[in-house]
Amino acid sequence: MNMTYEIKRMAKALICIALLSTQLSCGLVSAAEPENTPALSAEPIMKIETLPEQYPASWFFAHDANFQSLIAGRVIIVDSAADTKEYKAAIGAAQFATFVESKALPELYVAETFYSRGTRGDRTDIVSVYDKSTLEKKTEIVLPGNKRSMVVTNKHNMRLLDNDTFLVVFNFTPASSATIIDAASKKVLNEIEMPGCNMIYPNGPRGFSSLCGDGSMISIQFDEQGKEVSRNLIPSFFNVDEDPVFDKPSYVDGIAYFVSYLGDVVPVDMSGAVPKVLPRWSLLTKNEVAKNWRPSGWQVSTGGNGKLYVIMSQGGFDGSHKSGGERIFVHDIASKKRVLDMKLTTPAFSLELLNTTPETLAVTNVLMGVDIFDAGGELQRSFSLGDSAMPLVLHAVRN
Amino acid sequence: MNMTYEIKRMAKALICIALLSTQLSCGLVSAAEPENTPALSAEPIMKIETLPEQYPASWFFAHDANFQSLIAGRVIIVDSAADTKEYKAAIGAAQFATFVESKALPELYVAETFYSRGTRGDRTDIVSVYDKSTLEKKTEIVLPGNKRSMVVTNKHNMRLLDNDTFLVVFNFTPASSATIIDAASKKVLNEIEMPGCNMIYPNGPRGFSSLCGDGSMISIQFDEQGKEVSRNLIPSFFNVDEDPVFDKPSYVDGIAYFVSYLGDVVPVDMSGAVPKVLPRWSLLTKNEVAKNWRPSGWQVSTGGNGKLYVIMSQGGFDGSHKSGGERIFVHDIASKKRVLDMKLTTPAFSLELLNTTPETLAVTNVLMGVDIFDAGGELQRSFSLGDSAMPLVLHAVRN
Amino acid sequence: MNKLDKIFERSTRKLAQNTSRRSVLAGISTALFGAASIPLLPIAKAASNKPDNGYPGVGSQTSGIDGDPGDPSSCDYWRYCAIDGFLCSCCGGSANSCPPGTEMSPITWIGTCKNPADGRNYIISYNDCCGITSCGRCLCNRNEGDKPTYRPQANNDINWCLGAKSSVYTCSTGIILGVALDDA
Amino acid sequence: MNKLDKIFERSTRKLAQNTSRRSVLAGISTALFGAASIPLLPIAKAASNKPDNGYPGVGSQTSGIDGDPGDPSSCDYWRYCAIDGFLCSCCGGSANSCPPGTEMSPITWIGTCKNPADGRNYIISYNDCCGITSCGRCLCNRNEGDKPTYRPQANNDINWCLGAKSSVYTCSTGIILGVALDDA
Repeated sequence: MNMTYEIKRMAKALICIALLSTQLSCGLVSAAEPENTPALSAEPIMKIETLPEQYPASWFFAHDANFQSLIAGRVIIVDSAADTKEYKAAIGAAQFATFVESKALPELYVAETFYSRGTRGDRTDIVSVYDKSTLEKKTEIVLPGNKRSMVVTNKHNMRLLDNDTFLVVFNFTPASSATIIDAASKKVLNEIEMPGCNMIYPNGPRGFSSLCGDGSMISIQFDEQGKEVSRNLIPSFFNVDEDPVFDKPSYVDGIAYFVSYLGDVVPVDMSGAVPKVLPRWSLLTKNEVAKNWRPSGWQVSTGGNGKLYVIMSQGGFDGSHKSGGERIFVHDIASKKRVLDMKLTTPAFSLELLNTTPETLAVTNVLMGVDIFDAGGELQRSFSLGDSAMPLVLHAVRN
Repeated sequence: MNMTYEIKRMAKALICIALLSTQLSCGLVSAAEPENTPALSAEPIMKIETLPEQYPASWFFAHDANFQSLIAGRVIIVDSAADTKEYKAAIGAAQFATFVESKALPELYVAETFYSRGTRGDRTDIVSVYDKSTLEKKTEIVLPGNKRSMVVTNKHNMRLLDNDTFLVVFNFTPASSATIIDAASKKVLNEIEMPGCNMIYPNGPRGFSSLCGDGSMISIQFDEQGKEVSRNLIPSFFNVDEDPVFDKPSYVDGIAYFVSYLGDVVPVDMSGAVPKVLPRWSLLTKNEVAKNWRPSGWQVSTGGNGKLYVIMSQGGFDGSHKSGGERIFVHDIASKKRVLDMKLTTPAFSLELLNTTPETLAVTNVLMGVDIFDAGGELQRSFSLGDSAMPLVLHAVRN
Repeated sequence: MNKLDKIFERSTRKLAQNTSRRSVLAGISTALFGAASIPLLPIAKAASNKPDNGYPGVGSQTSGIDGDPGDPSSCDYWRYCAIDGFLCSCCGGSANSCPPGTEMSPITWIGTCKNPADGRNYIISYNDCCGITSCGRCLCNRNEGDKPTYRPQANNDINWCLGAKSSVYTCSTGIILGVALDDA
Repeated sequence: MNKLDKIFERSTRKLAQNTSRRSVLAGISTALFGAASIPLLPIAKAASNKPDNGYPGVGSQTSGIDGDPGDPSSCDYWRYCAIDGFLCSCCGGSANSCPPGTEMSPITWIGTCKNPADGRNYIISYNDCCGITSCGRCLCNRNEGDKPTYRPQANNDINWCLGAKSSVYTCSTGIILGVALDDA
């Protein structure tokens, strides 16, 4: 059988079909086959792309928890301003990992957990350290005790403090503690316990706070060797049973804005060694309260430039706080006035304000796509970051 | 704010909506809340299911390659006859793994590969050994040299030989060899090289064959210590360039039926120490050849009860052999006559005849669902094995 | 691996995109804001000849226990009012047992769910099953009474496989611990 | 994790199921038996204001090389006639380079693809990029000239990351090695 002939015959037939669908004539086929053009050159192999050491402000990090295969999560680097090649790169982030970008050093940190046999065997908790430009793994910091907190992606599971001098990892066994790491030397300095209190909320010159089960806050400062130097308890400042605050505050100018299930904003000044709870205010009008407008989503708020962005949903009820919402309310923090009310085509699940001028808002929608909005709240572009990607948390590039 | 009241009010409203959509009246709500029934009992915790030591013939193994996260593949145990609880269990199968069930021992084998840091670090190739009843990992066999062949799921990457006495793992670096393991003691006995030839096709009393790049076959027998005792070369028996055979033959009564890209069946008698090529025959009528009906799919054929089942597609061309097909042709092997022509709702990608009486055919369709057909070719049920599952290869329970 | 999957992704996503936005959103919001909060009516499912748990390709179930209505393979099942994850019922386990080869985490979070058959509130323990990769079937998230991570015992975001030999999460159960104090 | 995903899965699969079988099959077979074999016409994409690579949410591209028509982020791109896997062009790399942080496997399989711009057949090397988990974008499988595993150098089923430090597959490139002998 003359296969070559057969294939050629078929190819021609199919070209005609293609032409029909693109509304071009068959005559173009020969026009597309000039005989005297130079051939394309051979290309070098082994070429690997690199990234700039300082990422542009339009870039962001999308943390794909990969719930379908949790041991194979990843952090994807995306350019919000790109109409082509928007996916810049990815690094691994295994098993309920946490990610943070250093501003002081050209490094990325991923706290993650591995087993010697994938899902079983010996456990090793580490912080993987990546070079920002090559994305090569420079080194790893082994976390003592294998007690890293594992929770659906939450930025406050690991934070950089004191101008990125200290990397602090939250542990949960369910006993709570924080592992203090010197970011420059990668040495583990100390472990500080804060029983019954959770997450790392940076505050003061060199310290962090954690929220406790009764709505109180414990605040700890440490010295250059990571040793605790002060501990303060801020008495319960919200009602956990009636109207808890989300555990993912947005920091704007040293103030952590906690948003409550029912739509209040609870600001806490974190600039001093002892957090200071500021007067709470509501995102909602009376009419909106009556219609049960409530914050809802995962990374439910973001802030910057004196503004607070919150994902909102109408008809809220007990249990609706993680569903995502069809609106984004933007409030001017100083005046507490709503300056923008974004009506979304696809409801939002998580959001992050990027450090661009003018403003860019990156949103993970409930279909797990990523939508980019401009300062006026207009949709600019929509990205898919993978067929089974779940980019639950977005991180702005710090610059 | 009286939240309890608010929630109750909402729940009632929503119950009414639910009733509307299910076309029941609101009156049923109170009927559904009798006041004097006994309360449900507290249930024990820590309960783990187990499986029978011998699986029913209606069960099969679906190997999910998990291409979206290859390090987290799995083998899923499914009951083709079940209208409820059809998904019996799963075991891990990492990184282009291969699976085989023992009939001689109550064990399952998974050849797989792990890295100390998930996708990087130190590599370990092993065969994981599972207890059929508890699915606990009984032990593991470390494979010397970390050279296990990694290929999109293919049964012939690892086979049991000589009544399941020997487990043989195919290696590819790209140098080819076979690691011979004593199945009872789990000891690695030997490594046998077969340069330029690939896969493990059981043949003879204690041996295997491999197909080579020119269409020839190398056939090797070994002794009880895994030492090679004979080696025979079967000269090229098909044209690799013009009409290659798929590398996934179906065994029926000691004969391996290789199917070719263009629709021929090439039977090779594997019962003796030296394979014997039998006369080839075509699955197709002249008219079908003219319409380019061709085998197409992944596990493209299966056989048993004197019959050969092949996934077929019309309008084939160079490169169409892995797309799947809209028909399944069933031929009686002795008469070479077609006894059934299954027209599918969703094209098939892989198929496997189960060892039930009457016959059951399990099919992975091109949407990666699994369809179950009875002996008459009628669709019985359709399963989803997971939102991102890719069950590329199905294994009948051996009994 | 195969193009077919890409096509599947493409075709289904395209279908979703091509379907009128309104109907898609309606579907999403019904499922989101409806199903999660509607107590299951025991009558509907039992009477139907075509039970639908909302997961195509997953067989429907009953718990087999008198007074325990609904379908344990459905996200709407009453016990799942605060669950988050893959339903073990769809993964070789059941509402109160783990699939073969996994281990059950002894530490967990607790919810309070109303059984529509007897109107009582029950304390439900959502023990995770651990040690095998994510089951991938019947992903379900409901959050009645769910509190943030600073109240861990009422939080379903935490990987509760922390009490098991392997912390790799497979699926979640919903086990009856007893009648809630208010209803006892 | 979140119910929303389940709903997405459910709604899209349902949509696929509810759409008339005929149109779904037509779509599948067009994509399968059509696109894979149709040489890309350089004009269509360049002239269009809305280029469509067939992957929603993935930006279209050009290689930027004269006489190299088509979209490297499309499965239809001429170089990909025998590719199998995620397109590195969609993953931070390009048709001939690997994404940052991965390594390129030096051993690979080879295809022969016709460039519709000059009518020449080119030898294409499908080097895999390795060391990070599956990219998950732009899954593409085409099999022109693909032979079974017993002819490994022409087989795209093998994990060609075997030549790299890590054998974990990330994505695939399609690098021009030169004009095929018959066309030189």
